[in-house]
Amino acid sequence: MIDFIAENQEFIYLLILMIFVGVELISHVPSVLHTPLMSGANAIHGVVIIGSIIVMGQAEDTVSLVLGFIAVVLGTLNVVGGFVVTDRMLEMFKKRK
Amino acid sequence: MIDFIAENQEFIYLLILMIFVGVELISHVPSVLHTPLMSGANAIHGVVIIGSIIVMGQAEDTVSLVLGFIAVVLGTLNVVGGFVVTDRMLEMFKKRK
Amino acid sequence: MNILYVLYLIASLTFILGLKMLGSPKTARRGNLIAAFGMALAIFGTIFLYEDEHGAHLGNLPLIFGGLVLGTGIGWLMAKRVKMTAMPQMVSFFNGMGGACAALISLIEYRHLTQHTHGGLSGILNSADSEMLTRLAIMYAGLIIGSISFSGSIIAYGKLEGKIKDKMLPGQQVINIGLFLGIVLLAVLNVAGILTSESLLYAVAGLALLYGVLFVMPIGGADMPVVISLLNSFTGIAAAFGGFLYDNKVMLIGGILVGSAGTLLTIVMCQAMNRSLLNVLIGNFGGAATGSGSGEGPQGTVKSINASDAAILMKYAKKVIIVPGYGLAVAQAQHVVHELEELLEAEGVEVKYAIHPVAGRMPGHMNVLLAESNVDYDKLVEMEDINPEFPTCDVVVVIGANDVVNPAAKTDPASPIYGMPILEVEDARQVIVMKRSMSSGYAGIENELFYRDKTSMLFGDAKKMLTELVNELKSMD
Amino acid sequence: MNILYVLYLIASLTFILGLKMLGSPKTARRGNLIAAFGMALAIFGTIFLYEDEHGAHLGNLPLIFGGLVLGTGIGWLMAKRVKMTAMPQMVSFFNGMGGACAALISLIEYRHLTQHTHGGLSGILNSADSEMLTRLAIMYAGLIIGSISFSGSIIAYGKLEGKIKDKMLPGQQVINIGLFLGIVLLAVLNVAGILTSESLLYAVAGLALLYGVLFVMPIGGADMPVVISLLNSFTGIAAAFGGFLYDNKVMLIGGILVGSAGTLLTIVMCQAMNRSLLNVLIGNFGGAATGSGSGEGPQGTVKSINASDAAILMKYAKKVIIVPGYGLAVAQAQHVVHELEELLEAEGVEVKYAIHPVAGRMPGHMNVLLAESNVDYDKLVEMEDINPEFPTCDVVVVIGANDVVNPAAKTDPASPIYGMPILEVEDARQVIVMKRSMSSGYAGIENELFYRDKTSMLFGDAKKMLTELVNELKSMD
Ligand SMILES: NC(=O)c1ccc[n+]([C@@H]2O[C@H](COP(=O)([O-])OP(=O)(O)OC[C@H]3O[C@@H](n4cnc5c(N)ncnc54)[C@H](OP(=O)(O)O)[C@@H]3O)[C@@H](O)[C@H]2O)c1
Ligand SMILES: NC(=O)c1ccc[n+]([C@@H]2O[C@H](COP(=O)([O-])OP(=O)(O)OC[C@H]3O[C@@H](n4cnc5c(N)ncnc54)[C@H](OP(=O)(O)O)[C@@H]3O)[C@@H](O)[C@H]2O)c1
Repeated sequence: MIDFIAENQEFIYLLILMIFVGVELISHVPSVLHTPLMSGANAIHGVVIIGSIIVMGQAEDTVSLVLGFIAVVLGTLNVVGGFVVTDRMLEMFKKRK
Repeated sequence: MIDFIAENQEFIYLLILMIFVGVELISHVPSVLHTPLMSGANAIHGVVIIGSIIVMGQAEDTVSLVLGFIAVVLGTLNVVGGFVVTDRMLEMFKKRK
Repeated sequence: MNILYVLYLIASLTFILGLKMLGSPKTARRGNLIAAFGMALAIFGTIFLYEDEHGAHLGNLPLIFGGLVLGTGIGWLMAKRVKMTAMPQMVSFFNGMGGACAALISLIEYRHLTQHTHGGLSGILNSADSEMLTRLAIMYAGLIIGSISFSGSIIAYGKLEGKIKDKMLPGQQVINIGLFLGIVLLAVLNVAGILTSESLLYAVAGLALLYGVLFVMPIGGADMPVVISLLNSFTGIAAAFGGFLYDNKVMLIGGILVGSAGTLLTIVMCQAMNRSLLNVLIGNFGGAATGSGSGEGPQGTVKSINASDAAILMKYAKKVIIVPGYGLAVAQAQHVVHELEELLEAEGVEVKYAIHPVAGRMPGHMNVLLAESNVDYDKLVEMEDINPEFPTCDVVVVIGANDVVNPAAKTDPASPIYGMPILEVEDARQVIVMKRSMSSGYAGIENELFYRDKTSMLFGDAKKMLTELVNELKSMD
Repeated sequence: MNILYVLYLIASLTFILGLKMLGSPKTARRGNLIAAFGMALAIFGTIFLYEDEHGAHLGNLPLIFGGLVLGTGIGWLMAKRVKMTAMPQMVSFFNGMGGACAALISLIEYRHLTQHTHGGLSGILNSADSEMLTRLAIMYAGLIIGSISFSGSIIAYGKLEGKIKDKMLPGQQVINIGLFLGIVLLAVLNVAGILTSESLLYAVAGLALLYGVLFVMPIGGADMPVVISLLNSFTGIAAAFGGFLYDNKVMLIGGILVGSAGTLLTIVMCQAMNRSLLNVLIGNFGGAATGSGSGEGPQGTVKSINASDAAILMKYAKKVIIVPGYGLAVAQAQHVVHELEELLEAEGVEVKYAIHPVAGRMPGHMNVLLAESNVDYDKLVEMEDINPEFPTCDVVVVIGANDVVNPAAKTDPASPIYGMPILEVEDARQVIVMKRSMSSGYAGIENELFYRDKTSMLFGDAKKMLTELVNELKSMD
């Protein structure tokens, strides 16, 4: 355990700091913004699409190609849909202000 | 430049996240707490004492020993004085509450 | 490749910055665009600059672009077409897609790993090569979490669309916990080399999908926003495991940020409703079949009023405050209420809307709903700011709201909503409550407000009654 | 050594957590203790577990412990003995010690490096070994920043103790900038191998010390809290360079946290006074010799009042609000004001203190001052909460405050304090202002409040006049 922590120090520091940043970012948000915030965060985890692009770009057999293609499409849905929906929500909030 | 960033990636991520955490920590603090907060932060940078301990523990000639000793004393002053003063300030704030 | 690392760094920064800016009304929209920009950088950077260990670039570019274009087209259309009030299920759907993407990545990498290792899965397990075993464990983690997130999100989507009803099997909690432990156990035994079947991973994927369904199924439809937020953070974690797998910092940062921010957001949403997360997940408070909160209901008589009397009251008032609630959304009465507001303003009545933070079924529900009918943003007043105004208000019109004006939250420590801040409509001279019956709202409890002397009930569907009010007002001139 | 890494990780967490907890009144004290605990872990962990590349432990333990004991003794005594009102200079002093420690570390490491490299400094420079050159650059950075922080802090300390007066040489800003550029240039030329003298580093150290002095010297004594906060973040950065030098994570985290938090804190402190940091550092606004803000002073007559009339006014009031300011601290009148408060309360008068966030000369100055005389914490009311109370208040007593009650902040866009929120004492029925003369406060501007009909001036030293008031009240019974 101790050796594991010592060996992956950098990573653990990174992890802790990131978690901390995520928590801090949310802790002072007014509740009307909860839904757009959730939606924005939803779009951001669409970054998983990068994994699907890599997988797809290295795929060799047909099954991998098909699965990879589906993964890319779904990931794009997450990213594009996520950001667009968030933008639409926020547009509502700003209206004529 | 680009190569430098790429090579020191981990470190740069760490740096940015740490700066961000530092900033976030302060941004919602009521102004009466500014002085104790400054004082607490002052104590924390006393962590520099660790460097002086290492230097001292590896010192060989007299000059290094003397300088190292001074550094340890000054660092300890920073740490101990810093935490104690902060505690005293905060004690004032809590009084009979 | 080095340029790609720099792009990833920039993208990570835009994610952090974007999330931060999303937290404040003034900067939220720009924050979203900044994060989207960073995402585009990361995606195109990967396509063109990614190199594997041997320095080879990515292949299959036409197919990749095909996928991107297809996904963009569908996503764009869906997001643009969806009705404002159906936003939460849309978010849930997109979240599910992200989860599925994460799960698929694990699947493909698993196939890749077993095909390219001598002896397949057994070869990997026997080699006891700790790096390979770690990769296998990460794949399992991404697969399980992604699958749960996918199927759970789809169920949540169905519930919000009204296509799936709440359903609770007998002993469901026990089944769920058992299933979850079973899934984890299978994965652990596989990685530990005790179970060695190559198709085990597919079985685990199936079980995880099942678990997602069973997990969300019994939770009340009204609690879906909380569940979606939780599944959102799950997908974040699944994405982070992807980052782990490829040692890819931007996936790691994006995933962990969303994982931790999403978890906190879930907790904060529960707090705003004065409940704990556990209570939402296993409690039956928001479920279909609940008894009323505290034993006996309040005693007293209920005064009812008709539309024409109510219209007269409002017409001759100086100040009217409208309290919209879930019922307004159900009745889709946002346009009529805006018409009423304009008629009253034309008569010289000051009209405002009192927005409770958890009115409706998702945070900001009322804002989104009323924005759709072009209600002036300045007329929407938050709870803390409007509460001091009730004493100077002649008529409060409560439209399809119930819990958010329930005085039990202040007076009855036994009430499940005790401690939740409410809109203090009782301070006004006169309260008109518009709803279809005496039945309770989300929390399933009685509301004493309806029995007060000041209160008059205007029974009926919100849209119908509002239309009547509007007609009355028009005919009076 | 692995255990040490874990200890460092824990210590880093305590620093983050401690700083966070310091930000909220309820948890602040515990936060400080938690950070202190982490520091102890890091220190003792280093002493006993540190190993160099060859696995050797640290030597000279008796001397190290001697230093620790000596430093602890002195630090503890100083921190315990210092008067509450002298806290800021104490912080400045300890900050200077940290800076000196960082500078000394660089010095010793430099000696070590040159002595152990074949050919000394020239050997290093000629080798063009990028790692060694990086180390040299880091040493310079730590040395320069640490030295500036040290000498600057000592000057700030002297100013707050009243031992050093503000002094501005002609053309000082230019000299300062030139000196700073010179220091950086020397260091760069040395690392680049263009200058090669082995004693150059010592010269740079001397110049940096000089720069610290010149940097702080011209800044007005009243601005010292801001300067101390800035120097505080400097020391943080110096410590971070130490962490860089030893690849030591806890030094890095502690240093950078303080560096970034300290910088933001400095900016926030400036904002609370409605000024920019640049304005504090080079502006003469807070300096000794300033003209009054906006051209002509207000016209009108000033009404003065004597102690016995003032005492009668207060005795028969229902509610009295006391507004303490810098003058109360100067006059050391905190105990008498508490006595006055108790006498009035005994008469049945409701007494509160209105605390402006930047009253006095450091944030929280009034809280600390009044806490010293055991004023009840509940009686200290923050600006936002007390402002609505002034309209229901019979008598406001302003004691040695000026800028924080200056209506120009609301009415005169040309005023240097325009935009700063103030205590709205004018809303009260009657205002008594206690100060020695008509002269201005920190911002150096006139105050129209003194010319208002409601206002009566009670001229004199705060302690003296308060004592008179107390005696009047006592003799009336
Ligand atoms: N905002 C969020 O994030 C969120 C998320 C999940 C849960 N919640 C919870 O939801 C509740 C929100 O409170 P609320 O006051 O807005 O709603 P509520 O307490 O759920 O009450 C809604 C009322 O609207 C009436 N209604 C339903 N359909 C109607 C129609 N067509 N026309 C007229 N009236 C109709 C219902 O009474 P009748 O049947 O008699 O008509 C019902 O009593 C809170 O308890 C909150 O904690 C909020
Ligand atoms: N709190 C912080 O963090 C901080 C830090 C730096 C600067 N500042 C600035 O300091 C100012 C604070 O405002 P403030 O209203 O507290 O103080 P102020 O505006 O500086 O006014 C203090 C007044 O006290 C009077 N005074 C001085 N000695 C006195 C004595 N012995 N007895 C009676 N009166 C005496 C002076 O008038 P006489 O000479 O006529 O007696 C003076 O006008 C603000 O401008 C703020 O921006 C604050």
